[in-house]
Amino acid sequence: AAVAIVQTAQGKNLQQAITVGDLPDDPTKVVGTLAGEVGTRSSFEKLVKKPSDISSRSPLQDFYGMITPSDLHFERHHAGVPTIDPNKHELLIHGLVEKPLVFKLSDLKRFPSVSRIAFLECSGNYRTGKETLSPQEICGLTSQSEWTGVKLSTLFREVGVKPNASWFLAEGGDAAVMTRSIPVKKGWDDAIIAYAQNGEALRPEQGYPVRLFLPGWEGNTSVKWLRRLELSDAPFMTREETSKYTESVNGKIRQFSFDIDARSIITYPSYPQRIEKGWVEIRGLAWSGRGKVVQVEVSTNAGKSWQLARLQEPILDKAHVQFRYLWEWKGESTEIMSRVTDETGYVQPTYQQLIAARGADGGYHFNAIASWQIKPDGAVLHKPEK
Amino acid sequence: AAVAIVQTAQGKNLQQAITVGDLPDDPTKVVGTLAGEVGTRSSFEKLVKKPSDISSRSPLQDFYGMITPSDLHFERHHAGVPTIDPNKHELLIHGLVEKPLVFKLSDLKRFPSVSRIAFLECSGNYRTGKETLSPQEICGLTSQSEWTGVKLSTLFREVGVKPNASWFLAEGGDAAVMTRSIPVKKGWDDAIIAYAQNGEALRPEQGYPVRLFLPGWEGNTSVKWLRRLELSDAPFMTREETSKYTESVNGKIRQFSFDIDARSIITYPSYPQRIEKGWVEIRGLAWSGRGKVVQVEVSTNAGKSWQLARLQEPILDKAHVQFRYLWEWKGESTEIMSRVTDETGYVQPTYQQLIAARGADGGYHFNAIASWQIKPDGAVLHKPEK
Amino acid sequence: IASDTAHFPRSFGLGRVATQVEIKKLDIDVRPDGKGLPIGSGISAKGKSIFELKCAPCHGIGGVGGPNGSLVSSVPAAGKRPERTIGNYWPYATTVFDYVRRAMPFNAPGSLTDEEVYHLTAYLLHANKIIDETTVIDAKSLPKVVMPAHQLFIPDNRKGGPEIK
Amino acid sequence: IASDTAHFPRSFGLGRVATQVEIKKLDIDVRPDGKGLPIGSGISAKGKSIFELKCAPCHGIGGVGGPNGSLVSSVPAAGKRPERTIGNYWPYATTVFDYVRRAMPFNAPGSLTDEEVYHLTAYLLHANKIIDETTVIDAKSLPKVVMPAHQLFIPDNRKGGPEIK
Ligand code: HEC
Ligand code: HEC
Ligand SMILES: [Ca+2]
Ligand SMILES: [Ca+2]
Ligand SMILES: [Ca+2]
Ligand SMILES: [Ca+2]
Ligand SMILES: [Ca+2]
Ligand SMILES: [Ca+2]
Ligand SMILES: [Co+2]
Ligand SMILES: [Co+2]
Repeated sequence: AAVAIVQTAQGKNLQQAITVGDLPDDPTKVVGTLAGEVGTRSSFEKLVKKPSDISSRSPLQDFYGMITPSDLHFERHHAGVPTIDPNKHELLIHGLVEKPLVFKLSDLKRFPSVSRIAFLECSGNYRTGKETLSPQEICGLTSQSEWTGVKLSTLFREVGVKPNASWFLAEGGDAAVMTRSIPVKKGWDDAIIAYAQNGEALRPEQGYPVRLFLPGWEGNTSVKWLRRLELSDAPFMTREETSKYTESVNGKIRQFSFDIDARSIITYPSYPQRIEKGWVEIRGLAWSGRGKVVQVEVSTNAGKSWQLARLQEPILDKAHVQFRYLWEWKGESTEIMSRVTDETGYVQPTYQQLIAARGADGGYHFNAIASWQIKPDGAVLHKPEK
Repeated sequence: AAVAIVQTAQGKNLQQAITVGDLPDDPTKVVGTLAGEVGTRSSFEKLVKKPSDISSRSPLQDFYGMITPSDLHFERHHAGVPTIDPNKHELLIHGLVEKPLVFKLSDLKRFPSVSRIAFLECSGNYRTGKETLSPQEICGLTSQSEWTGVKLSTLFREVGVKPNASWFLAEGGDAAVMTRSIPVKKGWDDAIIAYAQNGEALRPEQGYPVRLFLPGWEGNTSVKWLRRLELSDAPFMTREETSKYTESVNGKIRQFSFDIDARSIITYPSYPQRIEKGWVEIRGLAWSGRGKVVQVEVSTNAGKSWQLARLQEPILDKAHVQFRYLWEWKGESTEIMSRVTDETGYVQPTYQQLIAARGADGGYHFNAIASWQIKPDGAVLHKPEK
Repeated sequence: IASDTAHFPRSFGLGRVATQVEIKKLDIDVRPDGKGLPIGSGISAKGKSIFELKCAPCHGIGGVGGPNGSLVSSVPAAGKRPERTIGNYWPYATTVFDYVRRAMPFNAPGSLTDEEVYHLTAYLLHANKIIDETTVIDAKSLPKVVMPAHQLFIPDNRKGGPEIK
Repeated sequence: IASDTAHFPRSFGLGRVATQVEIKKLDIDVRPDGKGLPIGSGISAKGKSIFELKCAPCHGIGGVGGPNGSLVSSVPAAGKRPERTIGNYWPYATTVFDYVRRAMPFNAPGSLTDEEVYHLTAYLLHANKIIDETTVIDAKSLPKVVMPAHQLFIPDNRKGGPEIK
C-alpha cells in the first residue's frame, strides 16, 4: 500500500507520506507514521466525484453524516475553475447605490461574519433511465458545507442600496463571466458573501476566493469567483436565466425559479450496494430550499404504506438532514423509497405527479421520489421512471 | 503557481492538477481547469498543522466556522499513526458480558447509526511563557468534526453487559496498544464507536477505521484504532490513567479527570495577525465538556469590564461554538480576552485562579483565560502568564 | 443573535470608493432595455464570415448541429423535439450580445471587439429568421427586436405548500 | 429522536461470537489485582541486563536521564523538581508489567517475552527502591507490591458549577 499526498503550493512543498511499503501484518508491532503537517485519507478509501467536463457529482452513497468533505463537493461550472490570486481579487458593488465601493478580500474578512451549514444544489440535478444508477448519478449535484462570510445585507448598508433597487446582477470572475439577476430582497434576507467553507478558505471549485451564497436557491445563482454586484431596477435577463435554468412547463417557460423544492434520497441501501437478510438501517438525506425539513417518510413496500423516519438533529434551515429508518428485510423482492415534507407543507412528489403538473418536458427542478428495487439476492437497483 | 495533488491509492492514481504554469493575468480570458475527481486547496492557502513527533496542532487562527478540516484535525498519538487494513480490522467486546462478540467494520456500519458535531480536545492543551505564541501554539490540540458511528449503548445491548460491570477497558490497535479505563455509565450515556468524520471515513490520524468517541471528555480517552473493549468491575489502572493524564493538585494526584472544563480563546485578532484602526470583529471559539456554552464575555480593557459576545447558532452540546464581538479600536495599547460560562454555571478561570485552586504544578486540564496584548502599531502578542 | 445589526456602526469604513473609470471597465452587462450596449453596429453578412471562422467549428455551419449545440432553429428530424435555440427559446435579443461578448468563443473568451459582437448578433438573429438581412444592429435597434420566445416566459409560480407545480 | 431505542429488536444479530482462544490472544491487560498476569517470574538482576541492552539507550543507564525520560527516581539537581518516575508517581506495580509488555521497547513493541517483562518489572521496582534485589516478581507477588505514590491518587473531584477546582 503506497500512499502519499503531495501539495506543491507556491513553490513550497508539503509532503505527508503516510505509508510507503508493505502493510504491516500486525500494526501493534511497528511504530506508525509520526505526526505531520497535513493529513490524508486512508489509502483504502477511494472517494471520488464523477466528473464530466462541466460538472462533477458528489458520491452521496459513500458519505456519512451531513457535511460533504470539501474536496468532494460537487462541481458545476460553465468555463472551468479559474485560478485567482486572492491578493488581487476585488469585489465591486455599484449601480443603484449611494456610494459604489470596491472591496479587497481582506476588507470582506474584516466585516462582521456569519456561518451557517446549508446545502447547495444544482437545479439540473436529476437523472433516471436505467437501473444501474447510484445516488451520485441520480442526484450527486448536491452537497453541504458550513459556509462563512459577510452577510450581503451588511455590504448593502455600507454602499447604501437605493430604494428603487429591486434586482442585482451577480457576476463571476471566471472565463464564463457568469451572471445572474437576483431580487434585492434575497440580498437583505439571507445572502452571504462567502469566503470560507468547512473551516477554511473556499476551495477553487467552490468559488475561491469569494462567492455569493444564496441559501436554499438553485446552485447557479450562488455565483462563484464573485467580482461584481450591480444594483438595478430590473433583471438583466442573462443567458443563464433565459436560455438555461428555466423550465418548459405546460407550454410556458418558467423563469427565475429560484427555490429548491423539498427532496430526499435513500443513500443506503442504494446501487451499487448489496444488502444481507436481517436488520437494515435505511439512511438518506432530505432537504428543502424553503426552510426546515419537518418529516421524512419511508416506504418499504413500493409505496403502499409509509412510515416515519427518524431525523438526526440538529435539523437546520435549508440544510441536508439525515434520516434513518430501521427495516427488517426477510429476503423479499420489494421497492424502497423516501419522501420529505417541509415546513411549508410541501410533500416531495412522484415522477408521475411532476409530469402531470408540468407536462413531459422534464428540465430543471426535478425533485421526484427515487425508488430502489431490492432483489432477492440483496442487489439494489434504481427503478427507472417513465 | 504550480499546484497538484496526487493520491496514489492502492495502485490507483488520482491526479487533480488545478494549475500548472503561470497565473493568468485575467482569469476571465482563459478556460479554467475542467471538473475533476478530487478537489484541492487553492495554492494560495497554506494551512498546516504544527507537528512535533507525538502531536500536531490545528491552526486555529487560520480557521473560519466551527468545523475543522479533517486533514487539519489535531494529532496526538503515543506510537505514531498505524496503517490498518479495514477489511481485517475487528472489534472484540468481552469480559463481563453475556455474549462476547467480534465485529467487523462492516458489521459496525450496519447497526443503527448516529452523527454529532462535537469537539475533541487533548487535556494537555496549554502553552504560555512567551509573547510570540499563536492560538495554534497555545491550544491547538482541540478540533471539531461531525462524527458518525454506532452508539456504544447499542453494542452494549448486543453483547449483554452484566449488571456488575462498572468500567470498561478500551484498547487501540496502534503500536502503543493504547488503553484507558472508562466508566460503563459513559458507554450507556453518549459514547460512540465512530467510523466516520466530516462525511467520510475517519482519517488515519483520527483512528481509522474505528475509534471510541467520548463527547466532552479528554481526548486520550477516545481511544483510536479501537480493537477491544473489556467490561470489568474495576478500572485497569493503565499507564495512561496513572503516570499520564493525571494532575498534581495540592500535593495529591487527581485521576480519572475526564471532563474538559469550559474554555474559550480569541482566534482573531491573535498572534501573528495585525490589526488596523477601526472596527474589529473579535472572533473566537468557546466550548465545554459538560454541555452547552451559555455565554461568552469579552474584555477589551485588560479585564476591567466584560461585554457579552454573540454566539453563532447552532449552539451544540459539547461542541466548539463561535463567538463574535464588535470592537472599535482607536489605536490604544490594551489587552483583549474572552471567558466562557457553561450550562453548569462554570466560568472559565484566570491562570491565577487555577494556580490558587490547584497549586503551582500545572499539568493537564489547564483551561485558563488567554489574553492578547494589542500594541499601538496593531501588533497582537500573547500575554505570557506567570 | 448574529443576524441582529442594531449594534453595527453606520459604516465600517472598509473598502474604497470605486471610480467611474474602473466601474466602466467591469460594467460589461447589457440589459433588455439596451442599457450597457456600446457604440458600434453590425450586419448579418459580416457576422456570417466571423461566425464561420470563429464559431462554426463548435456550433455548426450556419449555427446548426455543432459539437457544442445549435444556435439556430432548424426543422427537427422526424420524431425528435426541436433543439432549443436563440430562435425558439431566447426571450431577449440583448442577451445574445451580452453573452457572446462575455463568454464566446469558448476557447478565447473576451477576445471579440464590440463591432464583431454586433455583427455576430445580427447574424444569429438573421439566421434565426428574426431580422432580415438588411437590419443594422446597434444600441438603438437591438432592444427593439422582439424575440419569438418572448411571450412564453412566465415568472416562477411555485410557492411551497401542498400544491405540486 | 435518534437516541431512542424502543424500536430496536432485542438483537441485531450482527457480529460473531468470540471464542475463548481468540479472546485470550488479545486479552493482554493486567489489572491491579493481578488479573491478566501470565505464568512466569522475574528478578532484578536479570532485568538489569535486559534493560541495559534494550532500554538504557532511551531511558538512561540505571533508568535515569535518557532521551526519552527517566524511569527511576534520583535526587534532582539543585532547584529542580524531581522527575516523575515509577518510584514517585506510579500508584500500581502491575502497570509496569502491563505497559512494558504492550508498548516497549518503543522501537520494537510487543517483542518481549513474558519472562523478560517479569525481569524488567523486577528491575524497575528494585532500581526505584520499592522491592529488594531478592524479591521474585510473579503473578502472586506483583499485585502485593505497594507503590510509594499509591496514597497520593484521588479521583476527580471537579463537577462543574461555579467552583474552580
Ligand atoms: C471551442 C468551442 C466553441 C467555440 C469556438 C464557440 N463556442 Fe459558443 N459555446 C460553446 C460551449 C461549450 C457553449 C456552452 C457553454 C456553457 O456550458 O455555458 C457555448 C454556448 C454558446 C451560446 C449559448 C447557447 C445557448 O443556447 O445557451 C452562444 C449564443 C454561443 N455559444 C455563441 C458562440 C459564438 C457567437 C461563437 C463565436 C464567436 C462561439 N459561440 C464559439 C463552445 C464554443
Ligand atoms: C527507542 C526508544 C525507546 C526504547 C528502546 C525504550 N523506550 Fe521506553 N519509552 C520510550 C518513549 C518514547 C516513551 C514514551 C511513550 C509515550 O509517549 O507514550 C517511553 C515510555 C516508557 C515508560 C513509561 C514512562 C512513564 O513515566 O510513563 C516505561 C515504563 C518504559 N518506557 C520502559 C521501557 C523499557 C522497560 C524498555 C526496554 C525494554 C524501554 N522502555 C525501551 C522510548 C523507548
Ligand atoms: Ca500523520
Ligand atoms: Ca430555475
Ligand atoms: Ca477541478
Ligand atoms: Ca485527566
Ligand atoms: Ca451595468
Ligand atoms: Ca483482561
Ligand atoms: Co443549478
Ligand atoms: Co489528551
